[in-house]
Amino acid sequence: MTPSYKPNEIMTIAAARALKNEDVCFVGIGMPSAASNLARLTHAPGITLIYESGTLATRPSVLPLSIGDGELCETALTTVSVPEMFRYWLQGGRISVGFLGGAQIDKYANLNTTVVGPYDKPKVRLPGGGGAPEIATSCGEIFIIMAQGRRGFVDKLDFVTSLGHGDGGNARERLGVKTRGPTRLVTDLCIFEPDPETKEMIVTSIHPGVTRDQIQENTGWTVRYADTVAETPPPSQLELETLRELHARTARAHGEGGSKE
Amino acid sequence: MTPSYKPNEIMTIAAARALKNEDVCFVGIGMPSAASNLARLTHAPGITLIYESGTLATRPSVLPLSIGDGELCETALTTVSVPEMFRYWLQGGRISVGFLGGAQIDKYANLNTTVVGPYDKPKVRLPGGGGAPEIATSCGEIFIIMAQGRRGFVDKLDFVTSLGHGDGGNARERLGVKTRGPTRLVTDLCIFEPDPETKEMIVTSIHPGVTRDQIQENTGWTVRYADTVAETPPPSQLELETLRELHARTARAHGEGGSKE
Amino acid sequence: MARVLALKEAVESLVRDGDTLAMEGFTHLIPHAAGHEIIRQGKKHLTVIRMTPDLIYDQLIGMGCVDKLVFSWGGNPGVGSLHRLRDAIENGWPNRIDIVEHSHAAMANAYEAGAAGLPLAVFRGYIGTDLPKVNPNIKSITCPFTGEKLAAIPSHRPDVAVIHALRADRAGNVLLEGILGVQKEAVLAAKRSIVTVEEIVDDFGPRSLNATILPSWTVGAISVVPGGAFPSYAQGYYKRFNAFYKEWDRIARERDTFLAWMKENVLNKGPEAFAEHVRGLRVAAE
Amino acid sequence: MARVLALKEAVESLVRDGDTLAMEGFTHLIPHAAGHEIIRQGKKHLTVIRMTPDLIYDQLIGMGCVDKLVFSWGGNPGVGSLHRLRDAIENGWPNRIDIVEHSHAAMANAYEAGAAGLPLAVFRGYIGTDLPKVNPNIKSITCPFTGEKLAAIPSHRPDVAVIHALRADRAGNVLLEGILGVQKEAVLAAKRSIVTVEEIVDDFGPRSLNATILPSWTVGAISVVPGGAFPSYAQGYYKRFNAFYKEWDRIARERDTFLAWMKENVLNKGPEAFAEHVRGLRVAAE
Repeated sequence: MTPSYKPNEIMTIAAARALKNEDVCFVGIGMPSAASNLARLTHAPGITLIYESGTLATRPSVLPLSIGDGELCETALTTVSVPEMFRYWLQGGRISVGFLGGAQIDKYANLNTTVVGPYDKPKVRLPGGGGAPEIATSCGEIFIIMAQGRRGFVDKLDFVTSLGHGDGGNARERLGVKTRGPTRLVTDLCIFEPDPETKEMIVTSIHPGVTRDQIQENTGWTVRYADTVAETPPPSQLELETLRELHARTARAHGEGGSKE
Repeated sequence: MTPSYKPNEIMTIAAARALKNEDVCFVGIGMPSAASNLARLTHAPGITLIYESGTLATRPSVLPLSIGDGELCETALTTVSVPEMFRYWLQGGRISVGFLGGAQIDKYANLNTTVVGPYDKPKVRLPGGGGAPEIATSCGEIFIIMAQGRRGFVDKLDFVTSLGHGDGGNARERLGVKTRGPTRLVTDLCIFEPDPETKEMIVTSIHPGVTRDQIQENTGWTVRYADTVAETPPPSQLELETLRELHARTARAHGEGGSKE
Repeated sequence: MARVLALKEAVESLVRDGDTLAMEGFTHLIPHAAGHEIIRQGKKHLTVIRMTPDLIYDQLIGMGCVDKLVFSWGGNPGVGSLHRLRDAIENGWPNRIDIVEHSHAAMANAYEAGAAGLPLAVFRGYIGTDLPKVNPNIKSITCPFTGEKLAAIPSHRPDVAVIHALRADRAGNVLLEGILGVQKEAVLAAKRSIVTVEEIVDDFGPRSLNATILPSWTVGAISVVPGGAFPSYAQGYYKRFNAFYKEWDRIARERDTFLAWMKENVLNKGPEAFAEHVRGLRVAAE
Repeated sequence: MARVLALKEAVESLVRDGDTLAMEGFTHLIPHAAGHEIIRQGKKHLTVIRMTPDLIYDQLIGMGCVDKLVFSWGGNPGVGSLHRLRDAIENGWPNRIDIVEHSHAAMANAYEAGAAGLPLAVFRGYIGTDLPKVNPNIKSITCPFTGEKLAAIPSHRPDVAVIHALRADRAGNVLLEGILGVQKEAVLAAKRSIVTVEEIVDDFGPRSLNATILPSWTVGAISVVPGGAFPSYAQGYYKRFNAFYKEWDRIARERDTFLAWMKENVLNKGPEAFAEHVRGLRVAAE
């Protein structure tokens, strides 16, 4: 019998499943961190997790609240300086998968984490790019996790913080970028992957019980679907228990509701 | 009574005297290493010695045979990588005095450690530049130690490995170099310093018992003298004993004749 | 050679109105006590550089010390927005601030290049992003060997860098360990520097042959401020006080709660308050 | 992930005729055993990169493995000339070699840039020297912010890097300590790599939080060769055998004494000879 689960949970679990044991993963805080550590605690025990604070091959027992928690350093193989992290490790092409999220995404998986509204007179000033602009082009491929909704899934970004597939087709190639860019966008409703030709993100798998109408209602462009659309396998008992235990340990360690997602 | 000493000894001692307690000194192997450590063991106990192998603030009890002996690392405050040494420490402008020597020097204290004869068909292939080209321009000032002789003190270099005062005058300034360059050339016969205007190296102090004829005989250009030429104070008992003990310790540690100078 | 000074004296003599100031610390070792001292002394017209402006710059900005911010990620990590930063950018309160926005890679490279004495940093970055449209300091150079166009930005050369470190020795050498961030680079890139430390020890004792150390002659002033990184943490000394990061969201959301908190906890206190803050967070001796 | 291989197998599978090869080690940790294995396998037409060619490249050059040398200081440190290197350059014996000559700063920057995935290294160098006249790869870029002209050279991107390190763990991670040189950069800059180590341990155990480690996934092959750096040294394992550096001057001065020595000590021996070499040089346990 399938256990009951929340949309956030299947989103995290579906992202975790895409990670392989051999991956070297550049992890951001929040859902990417939960997904990466879930993969490590289930099917990918050998996965290498790297946080931009400089911690290489870290194995935290609880999720960090921030990118540079002591736990990450104490469980790491070693910790390098931040300039070294960005030069030798990220720019050096040693990361196979980078995780990104954002406030806004378009159908080519370009992301905005900078401003809503005009840059000089923002309606909402967001945190900014952080590591994302170079993660987006230096990692072998990019996984994006974002809860789906009309505010975030927009027809046109107010600002391009990090490159996805640009204006589609061979846009990355034209910019001289050799990495694959976003290969997977996991939401709380479904999974998108780029169309091989146009590079538009198209739905390839729908989470159990979700309808195409729901997906379209929560997307600011006309959603396209792959010829064959799968149903996302529901979370297994093991996946769900491991994820919930991880969150519970995290909540106990941080003294309250755990890391914000 | 003045103790008796060898020409090499007064050369090393005269070089050591020019170092100050506050100096941060980029040390090469051989006589620079002996002079710097002699300064540290006599009048400049606080001097900071840096070897290009990455050892910062090292305090060897014996002279290293090579630039990267274990002794340098074990007695250092810490040891950094070689790229860091050349980027943050040398190029970063954190070294007050660099020591250089060479196979050939001209009257503007430009040095050749690359080839004797044409580059493509060398008569003698010398080791090459090593750290010298950037030491010559990045350190606050440069001290040069070289035994004097017609083969080394030449009218024209076969190859300029490291910049001294170029073709004289404000040559360094014209090249955009902001450091002082060679401020002192110590030989086994005398001490040269740059003329304030022309930057030609002129004799400012003659070691006891040395004649102007001897100096000219061992120099491939017409030697000029400062208006007032001093006599180099002879080695003190302390200087000589400290230097000889250092060499004796070194010989015992290396199993034979000590470091080559 | 580094001088050991009380924090008040160090800030008085080394931080000047109009300075370009870099306070660094990447989650770990954020120099909060020094930030409070700069606010208490009412420093003005600062250009502040920091990868992750964080609570420390939210406070400086909210108290009107800042004219210009150079940064790459301005949030409360794991919590949400920096409300004082947003209020300054969105509403000009308490004053308008100019912003110079970069990516993390750019900022890290700019510190590295500054420490290396170079005028610019060269890296592969900013491809396909809008940041070069809003930051005229993002330019490029062309590789003379491959023809590749690479990003070029000015190196960071702050007037003064302020960091918190684990400990200093009697000679004034400073030891860093754990998450190192860009602090060593910030100090080496700056003209002047202040390092607050948990303690001064006679000797660092046994340590890695490659320990991360800022030698005495590269440091301006050292001030002993136990707990000086709170609510950030100091590896081996005390843990990060995560609850305060969440609490800050409430404090900083409104101008009046912010000002009241600053008055009570900064203006009317001194650096000695930090030892008290970390009392319950101390970790067992290593 | 790093594979643990016998040195013979590692060199067979990872070093190829015509490769660009970087063997590094700055006085400390010079991979002599691996150099001997490359000679035994008769590798040819190599382009060899190394800051200080040293005895290890004197041997490769004298045995005819090398077509081209990229270097910055070619001497026997503290002793004098490298006679085989000079014989090749001055007399073309056993074959002519091309040389690409740099300064140390340039070479260190070129490795750093290679590790960072960049096509070029930018630094302040070569001012007023004749080296750019004889090395067409020394070019320049102009800083778009200050107008300063800076040196630019191609980064090092060797086909294969070979280094000696202290130890590896069972997972294939490699630990370096002491004088680090450019070895980490050489491995990260290379397409393939071989690391010889003194030993493989179950776990590195307590260490600096910032220990210099090459993670398993950045390393090609690991070969256990105790004493593999001799006559260079391995910090904490054995001392440098200075006497051999002086002895090499005599051995290498003439072609026949050189060839006789190589036959007896390299061609007719294997990597296991190195453990024997360092027997008398072991240092007391730390």
